[in-house]
Amino acid sequence: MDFNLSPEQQAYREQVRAWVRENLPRAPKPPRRRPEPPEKVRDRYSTWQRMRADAKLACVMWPEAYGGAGLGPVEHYIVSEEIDTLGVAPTINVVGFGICLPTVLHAGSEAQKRTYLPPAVRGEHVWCQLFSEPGSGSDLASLKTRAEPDGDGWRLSGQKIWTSFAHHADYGLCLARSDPRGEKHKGLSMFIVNMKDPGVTVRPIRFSNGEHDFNEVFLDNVHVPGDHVVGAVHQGWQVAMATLMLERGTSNIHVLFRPWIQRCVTAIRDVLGGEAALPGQGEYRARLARMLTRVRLMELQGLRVLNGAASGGPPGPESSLVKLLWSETNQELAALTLEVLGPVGALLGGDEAVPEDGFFPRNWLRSFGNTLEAGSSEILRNILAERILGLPKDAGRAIAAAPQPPAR
Amino acid sequence: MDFNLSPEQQAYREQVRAWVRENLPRAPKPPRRRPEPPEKVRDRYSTWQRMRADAKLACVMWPEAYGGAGLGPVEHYIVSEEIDTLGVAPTINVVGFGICLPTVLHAGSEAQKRTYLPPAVRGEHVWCQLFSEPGSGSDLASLKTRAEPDGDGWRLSGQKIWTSFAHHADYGLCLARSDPRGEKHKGLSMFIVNMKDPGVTVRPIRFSNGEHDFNEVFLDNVHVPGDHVVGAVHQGWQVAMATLMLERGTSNIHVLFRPWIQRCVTAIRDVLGGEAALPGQGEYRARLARMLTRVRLMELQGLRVLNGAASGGPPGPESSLVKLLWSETNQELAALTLEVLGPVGALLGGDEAVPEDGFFPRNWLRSFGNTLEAGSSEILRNILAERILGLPKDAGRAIAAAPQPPAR
Amino acid sequence: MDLTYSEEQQLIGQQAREFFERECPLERVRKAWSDRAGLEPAVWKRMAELGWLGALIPERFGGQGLGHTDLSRIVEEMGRGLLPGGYLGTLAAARALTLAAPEALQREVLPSVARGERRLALARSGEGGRFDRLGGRFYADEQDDGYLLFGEKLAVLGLAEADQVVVAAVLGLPKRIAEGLQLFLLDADAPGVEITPLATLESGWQQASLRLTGARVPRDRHLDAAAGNSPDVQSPALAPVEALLDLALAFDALGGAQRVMEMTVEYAGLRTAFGHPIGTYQAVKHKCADMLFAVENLRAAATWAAWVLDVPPEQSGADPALALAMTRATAIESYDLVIRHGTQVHGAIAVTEEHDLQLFAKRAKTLALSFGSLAHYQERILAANGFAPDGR
Amino acid sequence: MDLTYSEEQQLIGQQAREFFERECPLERVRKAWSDRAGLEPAVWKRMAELGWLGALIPERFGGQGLGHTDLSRIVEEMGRGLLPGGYLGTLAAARALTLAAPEALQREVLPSVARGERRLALARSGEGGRFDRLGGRFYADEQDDGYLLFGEKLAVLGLAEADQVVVAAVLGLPKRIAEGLQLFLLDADAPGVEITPLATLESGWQQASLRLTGARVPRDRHLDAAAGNSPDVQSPALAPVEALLDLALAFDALGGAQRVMEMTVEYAGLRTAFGHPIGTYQAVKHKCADMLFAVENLRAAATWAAWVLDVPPEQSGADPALALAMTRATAIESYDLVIRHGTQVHGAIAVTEEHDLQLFAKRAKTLALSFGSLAHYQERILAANGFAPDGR
Repeated sequence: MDFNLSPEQQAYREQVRAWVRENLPRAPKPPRRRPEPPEKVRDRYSTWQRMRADAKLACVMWPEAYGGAGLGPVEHYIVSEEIDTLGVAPTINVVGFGICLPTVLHAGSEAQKRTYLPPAVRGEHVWCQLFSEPGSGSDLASLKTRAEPDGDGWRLSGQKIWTSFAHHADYGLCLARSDPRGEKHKGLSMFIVNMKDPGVTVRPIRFSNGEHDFNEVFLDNVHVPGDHVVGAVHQGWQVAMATLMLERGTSNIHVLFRPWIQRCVTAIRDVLGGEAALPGQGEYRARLARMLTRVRLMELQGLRVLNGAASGGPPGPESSLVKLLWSETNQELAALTLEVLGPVGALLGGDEAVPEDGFFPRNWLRSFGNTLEAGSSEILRNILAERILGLPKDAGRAIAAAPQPPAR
Repeated sequence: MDFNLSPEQQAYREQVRAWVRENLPRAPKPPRRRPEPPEKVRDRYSTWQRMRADAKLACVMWPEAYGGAGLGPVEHYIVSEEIDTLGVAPTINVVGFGICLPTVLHAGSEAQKRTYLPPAVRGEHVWCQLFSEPGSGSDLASLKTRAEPDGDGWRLSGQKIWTSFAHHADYGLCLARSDPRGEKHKGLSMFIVNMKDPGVTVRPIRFSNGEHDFNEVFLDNVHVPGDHVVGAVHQGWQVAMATLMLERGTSNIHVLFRPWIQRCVTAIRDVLGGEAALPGQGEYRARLARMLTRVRLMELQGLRVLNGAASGGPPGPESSLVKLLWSETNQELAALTLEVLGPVGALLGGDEAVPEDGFFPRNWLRSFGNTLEAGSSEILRNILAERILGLPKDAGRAIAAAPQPPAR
Repeated sequence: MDLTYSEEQQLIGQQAREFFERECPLERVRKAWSDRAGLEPAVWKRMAELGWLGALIPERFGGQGLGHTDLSRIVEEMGRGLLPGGYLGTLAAARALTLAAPEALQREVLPSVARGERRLALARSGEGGRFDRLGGRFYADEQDDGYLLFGEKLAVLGLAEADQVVVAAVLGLPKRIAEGLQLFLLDADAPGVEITPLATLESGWQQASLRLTGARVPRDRHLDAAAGNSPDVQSPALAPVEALLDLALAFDALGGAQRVMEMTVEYAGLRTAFGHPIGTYQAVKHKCADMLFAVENLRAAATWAAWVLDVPPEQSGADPALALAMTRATAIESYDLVIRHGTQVHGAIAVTEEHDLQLFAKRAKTLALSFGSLAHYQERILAANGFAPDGR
Repeated sequence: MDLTYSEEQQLIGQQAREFFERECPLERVRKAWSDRAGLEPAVWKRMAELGWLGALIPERFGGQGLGHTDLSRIVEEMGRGLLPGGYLGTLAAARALTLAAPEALQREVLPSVARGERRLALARSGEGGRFDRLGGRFYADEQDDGYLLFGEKLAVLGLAEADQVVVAAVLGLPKRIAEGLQLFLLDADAPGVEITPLATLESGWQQASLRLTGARVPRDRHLDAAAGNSPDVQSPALAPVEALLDLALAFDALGGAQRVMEMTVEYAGLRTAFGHPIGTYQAVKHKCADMLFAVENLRAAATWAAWVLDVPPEQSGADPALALAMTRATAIESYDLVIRHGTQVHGAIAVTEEHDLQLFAKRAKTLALSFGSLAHYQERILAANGFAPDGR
């Protein structure tokens, strides 16, 4: 039993930290005005990503031939902790790095890898994931987007939804039905779609807090060349599942929640540490203690996932546990923060007493999505019960592992 | 909108109270030693029931011809509040009065009514309900006890479980499969079984807190005369359902929980009102406030049920709400009480600091049953969602209204 | 015992629902939120014509003289329709005037309120048990010819559109809390009155902050002048006005929660996953059942509380403060549960700006945060049950 | 990083499970409970032979000198098997002796403990943050030739069968709390020592109340004599012994919770209702998932806490008090959830005396009530995160 990193890994961490110390001052500056125009967002992203790539601190698990550093999951985790949590640049390619490009890496042709991976590492391309559809969320395999043979390629038509950062994306990884006779997860293929091609329309979906990450994407007879299929034709589901299994151990999403969680804890401590007694503070304290414990459990389960990935075994139940932990903890903590803030928690601005420019109510609104994105809590509980505990499937339902849209 | 009783009803309440004031001193005395021998239990029950019957304060909703008082649900409720909550006598016929005898009243022949109802009112007979089986709990219609034609009557064989007070019972109301070709709720009949007949064996089931209410009942070729069928042959399910619907509005079970709830609230107030600060008292206070509110909601929903019954309409969703409220509130309050008591809450005796002779941990153990008996919380939520909100049935399941064993 | 609404009350509810659906559907609510404009004046005027602005105002001052249960039928529908604007501010302040103000002042103010020509707000010192700027902190310094009012409150419902505001202030002693609050009527545009509109989660309620820096109030606008100017005398209007507001907020929650539940149940019956409507899965089905449980409990509490306020205490046998505390606590918890479950059943669509559910989520959270916390009501419940305050 | 058990640790766990299943199956546990007899002496003796009674005792005193993680493999299985008797009392008291007692006293006591010939218990002043009789309240009055001990504690684990008891008492000042606790070794049959067995929810742990009415302790049985007899000096053994007990109680919970989960999942797969195994219904299925969530979280916390105790603080980078507080809080909440859901899934059968689940329910509740409440650990978590105590 050893929860510490090895001396080599600790040395790597120090190396990363040294790079951050030196380069953070040269990083692109956060916007003065919000909302930041899209081209500025893209600029900041590309600049910072290029700096990381030049230092071999981007996509460190990928082979060096494709722009990575050929390192392992622990180094990837260290980089997530030391760089991703800084919030320097917008995370507009998080889905690309988390799902799309790993799919190319694991299932793509050599030509696809050489074409797409290196520029993405350098921040030149942004990717999005065209999986979910209006009628196919948790039950992804019921998707309806059609891919019809067209000369040496395909024509894609259909509607995708919950596509994070499609408004920034150069490429989309699209799951579509290539064999109309195939049912559910049979007869699907995985395509690389050029998002600038004719027939691709992106419509923004705003969160209830006004932020814009998600989009609808309409595909209207979009031509896709034959060599843009990833993996074998009609094997798209298997391609998606295999990637998902491989990547599950290295998502480190929970690490990205640390800054948000810390802001909430600090705000709560500021109020509860005040002079005046607050009605209900005893209950708030109990709930906060529970949340602090949950945060620790999230980190511990994250380490168990990492340990599994580092030892090369198949991912265990821990990744589902980590998902439940970060989503439910962040959601509950966001709500608790508002309760502790009291009347000022309902304000977005207009008074100097409003903390952090209304961050906390906006964070609370956004947190509703946590238990829905990247696998709803209900689907995760089914997975835990069926795959880990071996309970029978729901009556009348064949559960399928749905690749889920990622979290912020 | 008027939550008060009418002047006549209030006058009736005063009349009942006057009777209680006069007669309580003459009521049988509680036992000095526990456990009380069964014949003493029976004695106390019969004496008190006879006193009530003589004063026309038992089964007040039944017609006078059968020993009742021909009054309405409000008067029945008043009697429950003023007499049943006193805890004078053991409630060994609560199932008889709640389910079995109403079934005879609503579906029985005139001869059956004249034979069985009046002596039960006077406390001469105790009844039990032979419905649940080891393999048929929530899914009652899957029951397996067989009734085979035998001359002018029937022979019953099978095993029943969760039979409250079978060890005191003279008669049992038994649901059995009279038509072997009938599936689920078809082909069942309702029988009156003489519990003293050959072939009837009663085996006690003890609660985890040592109390004994429940029993298993084995029926081994028990002969039942033909005129002991209640309602039409093969129509047992309909007979059970009709009774259940009629009685749902007048069970008043929640009223019986008042004394238990009050003991818990008092114990909590005693501790929290003490000099010393208790770690967690802020959270305990919040939870208690929630429980006090739930208790009030339970009473209000009880009044809504009563109002519906009094106006003769079909029972609405309120009776399921009342069940959820009393069961979950009593269970949570029992657990909260132990937490507030702290280390002394884990003790059953051996020290003078143990409050009320270990009542609170025993009450906590017993309360686990609350969300299972008389309709499990899961079944009740299905009922609310399907019958009230109109949601579709569970995939692959046809829900059936299961008559449930009653609570203490 | 009769736990049903009278025929008249049923009609009021039906009329209110139809009116709000027609005159202020959710698209208009959205527009009011984005413009921060409150309710359209024409709709306000029509509400006046229907008698709703004078619902509780005595008939001799142009009102309807209705009871709390009657009124609740209208407010429940406002919650269902998320009606924007400061109706509740006008309602509460007019009630304070009715209960405490001298006849002349009532005659001056109330008829124009009932006609929809004057809007009011109410700013309390110590709302929700907090005696800081968040809960309100006002005091009145006596002068020869009246009072000078000082103090501030972060958020006051309806203040951004109010013509006048009733302020509950401590007499004379800036440090004093709780007891001895008396009421004063101020013009919104008077010197020393500073009103700053706020950007709020629920952008319809026209909330603004109030800062008083020596605002002058003549004696005839001191509502409780007759009660004496001792700092120990509490305005007799305060408790009933607080109860009225608690009741109204609870019915607003009931109407909203009921609608969200209906939306969710409908969706659960239509949306399919894995070949079945999602409502067939118990994870969804039981969430719907819990929503029903929450809504029906709130309905039971709220209708009871309205009745408690409509009859004398000796007749109800209930402590109005306890009834309202339980009702508001239930409203906060029930609406919160309905929003959480409703969102989870709907899935990601419910978290988007274009979906109506998030409008209700914002209103529900404001109801939970802005007018007394759950903890505040819980402490009141314990106090009414014989518990000492949690002071240790 | 390596979050797996060593081969040796895996073997210990396997051996312990087999041993307890063979030597003390649940039927024997039931008998021990009804007879209030604790563990059979023969089994105790065999545990000594396996080295488990001296697990943490240094080898030079006949022990094994194992670490906390090694030990945890045994204790987890004790929880799984509901092992009766005062093992934890002996473990904790022997640890206190090992960490604080003079060499001579260790030599006298520890070897016989490791051989299974001597049983111990530990009675603390202020257990679980309560400084009343429920938490323990002892003080030591200095005399020429030693100390007189006074005070009482309601429930002490293993005391009913202990030969000796280690008492943590305040030096000199009966009213003093918290700081300056020092340790004393007392014979259970000494004059002034009153031990009264208790009827408990969990009847295996041999709990008894301890009352000291001037029990005499010679100087050489004052464990912390070397540390000085100032009332401000706290025995250095106390924090690690408290941590050890917290850890052991958490692993007891883990073993029990894991077993209840397994029983429940098996039942959910076999029992049918409405034509399907009940495990196909999400109401049941998601309860099982939540049980797994609870158990795996407890496992994550407990294995981490054991490691934190096994390495120096500068290596773990963690505050042991925080790690243990989080672990015990998780243990209390996880075991409680597993019991509640397990019972609900099993149905009425689980509430009967003949079903094994209720045995675990009783142990779980005792773990939650008797050795520091959830609230106590929550306050410790907040304190370690920079929060002032909840004193207002």
